[in-house]
Amino acid sequence: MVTLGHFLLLSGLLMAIGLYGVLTRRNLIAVLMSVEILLNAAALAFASVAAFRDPSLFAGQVFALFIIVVAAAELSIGFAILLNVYRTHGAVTDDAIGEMRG
Amino acid sequence: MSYVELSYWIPLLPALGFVLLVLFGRSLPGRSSGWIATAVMAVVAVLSLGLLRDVILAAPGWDLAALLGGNHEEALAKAGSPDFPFRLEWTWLAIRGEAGIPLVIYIDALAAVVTAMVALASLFIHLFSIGYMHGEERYPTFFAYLQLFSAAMLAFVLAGNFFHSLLAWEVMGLMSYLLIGFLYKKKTAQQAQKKAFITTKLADLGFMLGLFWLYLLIGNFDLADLASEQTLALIGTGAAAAVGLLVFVAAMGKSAQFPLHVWLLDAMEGPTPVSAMIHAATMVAAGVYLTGRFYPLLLHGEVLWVVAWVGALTALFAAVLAPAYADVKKILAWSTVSQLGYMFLGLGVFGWAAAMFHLLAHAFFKALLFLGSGSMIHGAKTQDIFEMDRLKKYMPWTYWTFLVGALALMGIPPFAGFWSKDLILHAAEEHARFLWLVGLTAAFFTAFYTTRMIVIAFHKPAMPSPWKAAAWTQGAPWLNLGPNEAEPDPSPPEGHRPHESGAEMIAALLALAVLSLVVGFWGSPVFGYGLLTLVYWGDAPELLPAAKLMAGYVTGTLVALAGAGLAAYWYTADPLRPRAPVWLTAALQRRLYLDEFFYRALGALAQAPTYALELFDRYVVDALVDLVGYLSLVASSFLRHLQSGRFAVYALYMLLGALALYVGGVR
Amino acid sequence: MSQIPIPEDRHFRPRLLGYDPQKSRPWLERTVYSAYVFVFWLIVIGTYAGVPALFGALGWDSGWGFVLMRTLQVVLLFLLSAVIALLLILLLRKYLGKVQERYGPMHYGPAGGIQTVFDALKLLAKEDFVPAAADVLTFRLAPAITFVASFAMFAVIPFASGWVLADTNVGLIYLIAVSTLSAYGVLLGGVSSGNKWALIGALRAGAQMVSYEIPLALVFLTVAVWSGTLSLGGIVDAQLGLWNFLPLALPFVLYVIASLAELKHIPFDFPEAESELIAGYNVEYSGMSFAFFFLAEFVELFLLPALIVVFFFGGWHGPLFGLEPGSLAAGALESLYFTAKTAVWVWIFLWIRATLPRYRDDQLMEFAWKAMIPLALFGLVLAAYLRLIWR
Amino acid sequence: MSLTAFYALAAFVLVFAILAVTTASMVRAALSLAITFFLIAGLYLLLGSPALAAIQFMVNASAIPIMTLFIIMMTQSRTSAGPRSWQIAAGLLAAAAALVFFKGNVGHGDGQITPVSPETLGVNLLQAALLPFEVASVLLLLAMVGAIVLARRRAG
Repeated sequence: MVTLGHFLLLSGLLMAIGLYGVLTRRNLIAVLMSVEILLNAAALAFASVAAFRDPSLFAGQVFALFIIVVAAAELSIGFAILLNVYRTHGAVTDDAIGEMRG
Repeated sequence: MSYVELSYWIPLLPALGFVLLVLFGRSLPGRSSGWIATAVMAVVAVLSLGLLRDVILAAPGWDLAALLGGNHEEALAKAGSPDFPFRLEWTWLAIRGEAGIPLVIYIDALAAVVTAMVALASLFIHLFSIGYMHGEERYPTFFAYLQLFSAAMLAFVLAGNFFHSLLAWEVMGLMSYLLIGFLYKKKTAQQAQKKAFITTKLADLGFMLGLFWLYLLIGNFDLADLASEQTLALIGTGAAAAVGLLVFVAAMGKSAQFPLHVWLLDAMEGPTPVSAMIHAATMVAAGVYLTGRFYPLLLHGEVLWVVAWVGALTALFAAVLAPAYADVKKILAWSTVSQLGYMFLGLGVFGWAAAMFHLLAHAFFKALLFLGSGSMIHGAKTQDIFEMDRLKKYMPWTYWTFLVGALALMGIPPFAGFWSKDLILHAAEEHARFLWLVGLTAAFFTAFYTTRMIVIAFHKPAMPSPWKAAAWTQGAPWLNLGPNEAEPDPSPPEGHRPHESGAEMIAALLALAVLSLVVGFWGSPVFGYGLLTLVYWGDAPELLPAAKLMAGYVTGTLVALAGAGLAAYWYTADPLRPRAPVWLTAALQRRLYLDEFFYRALGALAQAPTYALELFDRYVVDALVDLVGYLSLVASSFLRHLQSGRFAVYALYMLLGALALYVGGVR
Repeated sequence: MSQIPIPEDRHFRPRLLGYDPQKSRPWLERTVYSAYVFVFWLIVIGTYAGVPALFGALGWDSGWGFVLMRTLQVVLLFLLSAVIALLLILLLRKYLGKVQERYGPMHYGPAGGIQTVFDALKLLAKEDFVPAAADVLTFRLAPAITFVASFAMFAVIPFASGWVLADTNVGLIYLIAVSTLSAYGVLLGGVSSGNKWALIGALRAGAQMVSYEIPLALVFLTVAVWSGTLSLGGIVDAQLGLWNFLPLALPFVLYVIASLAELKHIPFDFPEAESELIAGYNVEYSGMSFAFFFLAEFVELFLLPALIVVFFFGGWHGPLFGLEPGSLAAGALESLYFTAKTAVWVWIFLWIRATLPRYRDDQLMEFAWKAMIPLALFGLVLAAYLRLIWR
Repeated sequence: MSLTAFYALAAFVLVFAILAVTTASMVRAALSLAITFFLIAGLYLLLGSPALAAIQFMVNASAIPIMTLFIIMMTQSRTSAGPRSWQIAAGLLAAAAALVFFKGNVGHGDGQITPVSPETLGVNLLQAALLPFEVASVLLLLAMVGAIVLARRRAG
């Protein structure tokens, strides 16, 4: 029988993978992709909790929906910024934009 | 449908006209925007005359035959319409189903009469402007402004709710600002519009305070409530007097009473029809009208004496100053201040109906005079009476109509000003003998400067203007402060021949001349004080004994004739008389240095606290800011090493922060 | 046709069925098309009526048996798509030939009727070549994704009442999702080829498909709002009284235009603009991989008109002549109506392809964003409003 | 059966997610990301929410990877440089930390799932969650405008 624990564990693993990607990727596009995985892990957690524990309100489902929306918005802006980074720096790696240090 | 039911269209139509002209005025060809605005005002005039007819039919105590027959008791006893005074009410600003502040149109005889006056005067000013403003760059805008100005005044007059009055009053203030600065490229016009706006706004504070105080006392803004006995009993004498005084301050600002008259002369920077509008139909009349409406409150305490003294002083002060001016519009402006002083004097000495009568009469003859001066300026291309060249010869129509207005202003029978001014003087004689003398002196000076203006402008050939020459050459310090004398108006081009104005301008002048005559008769004893009987709000006007009446008439006429005769005698011989010393001329032209005094005194008053505040700002506020900056500098010298520029490192910090929160128990 | 003189070809010898190209035989062409359509029809009946009946009779209609049944149906649908591709390619070539005043294929089979079969055989026999610069995995995957994306639409297409693989209540959303998917194949194919032309073609194709996806999805939503359901069967049922193309005239027109763009058909055929891009994103493909791109394109040439019919022309609706609804005969007749209506739209698409010139790239995008999307939004609001006041 | 389906899906989800964050080729990483999201759509189906699955399919599995592919093509970044050693360490640490947050208890609780029809979800979205819905639409509009403004080539 599938339980909430299964889904939460999967979500946590996805989150771990996403975090790993955010920290290890050097291409900023890949970093954004990892952020996507993080967001999806969160959405999955919301949706599964909603499905198992909150049958009346659907708030979790709606939340998952909004996470998807926010992800789309975030990504479009992120990519637009990366495009500008590419135009100004010639690359989209963390080395290229590491000039803001204290 | 009666005109009463249509009355809300009276302010609404010009407002709609304003919207129309603002939106589409630019795309209308030629003078059509002016004609549209005039047509709107014509409709409004018809509506307001119809309203007046309805009111005459409905008002109690109005029976022409009986009045002519002299049986006042019978005339007053005759019952009018039970609905009178008429009242139209709309729900407005209702909050959660409560009544809120209703939109009320309140039509008693006074409102109807003043509405008709405003509509008619405004109509003729519109008509005159069609020709006068021709060729102006913002022609449609001008008419749009005129429309809204008229709309605001009409709304103010018809308002049965003081909150609603306040709104209209403020719109009027705005429109006066916009119209005075209509020729906004002139620096002087900009200064004048600011001055007018700030002065009247300052005074408006009194209106607002009085109004809100009144609201605290009686719980609504309704006009009808104000007049009732219970209300007055409820308020108490002291509070009533205070409220009345506050409102009177607002009226002083709007109606240019000493010492808040300072804006009016500068307001001459607006185009001449604007001056006519402000001086005759709208702005300044509003103050008198408002005071008239608050009269029940003014009857308490000694407020009326304040009103009377302010009015009398203003009347005299302005009339004395006027002869020192060469600019025809400024002379007329002083005459307006003076005549408004008369109205307040009338109000102050219990001559309520007389003051209202004078308001009406003055509106027509002052509109006539201003439009006449506009015609003169248009034809002669100058505002300086010394530079006008025998205008009687070139502009006969303007001359004769202007003369009618001038005779009315001087108070020569049988013109309007005679009947109304005389009633005020009668009231003054009865209640305040000294003020009566002041009024008579003012009447003398009025006749004097009016005659001087006519003689020099219409009868004498052009000559170099002595005032203008002084302004250009002396460069005295007193010339640099105020806006107006610093840059005298340009002289007419070399060899310019004055010419008569266009047909519609003449038509407006003629109509106003006829009205100046008619209105006077309507309020005269010849017709049984018909107008006064109609508008009177309390007991019947006391009919003066014939002997006393005649004595007053003869005195007034003789004083006026004396002033006129002296002026005619002097100025026909030598336009530059009397050769006053420079300091006197300067003092008179600088309006007795009142403007400068206000400027300096108020400026000093306002600046004094700012020095203290500046010190506080420099040594307390700035020091704190500097401290914060220094602290953050110190802190950042350590923290800046955390900023590595590597994206992944930041992400790691974030994660460690989240972990710390988790470990710390935030879940 | 008979007026056009055929140039004499001395070296040519007709080899099959003794066909004489000098003779024009329109009836023969029609017979060939009819044969294809008949096969098509048979497969449809077999898929939607035969297989379930068979499994029902065997008692295998639950559990793994159900999975097996669906698998069999999908296999049959794959066969169906092959038939569709064979027929439509032939039709396209013939029809373009006629419009351009020449003969299309005519030497193999009756009236050239099995020319496309030989073409397919040729493609199968060709070497499947992978360029050295290509990313092999994605290069291989791209045509498969393209085909699957097109093919997956079959799952929700109702051929007759109840004749649908998945009459799901999210049918429309599924369609939007799947049609987005086909952009993947194109993009991946172009990117992984390691060829500049392919990359540019893929960028253009991707941009175009993504842009026209939006009005398409908006029209889907309009139809959903109008019909009050997301299920395709429900949409067809809702048109019983009035076909949607009348009340939804504006979305209908927009849908036709957007479909043309989704198909990458003239006048929107930039991704493959031969004269500029030497065929665009699929330039490096050959053999079977290319065949899949081709197959996908022609399956879509059938499916998008089919969706027009479902959304705007009453789907399978038509006079049943007293047949009992739900019976096999009624289903067969309904699927025939559906096919006939779809055929008309396929013909219109071919007609457009034969007559119009090509747009310019920036004009195309401007048209999508500045005309199509606002109009589609307007249509959506209008439909919602009309529905509020009418129903 | 649903447990089987879950394990199969979960295994593939994890495999492709790991591929998405480790593959050097960006195109392949994007593809893996897309597949991960497809499979998550499958998980939503298991959770009884076909509407969420369809939207996941439509937005996360289709639109977002396509956008990613676009940006990969436009910035010509075909491959990503490998991580530095300290990054790997940090990443592993982070992954471990994330698991602390989500220490799910497998096999705990009942398996009662309430399916949510698209209609219910839609009605709830437009009634209970109307304000967030509107805010989200404004957010999307802003994102669109922002993306256009940011990505536009400035004159000169």
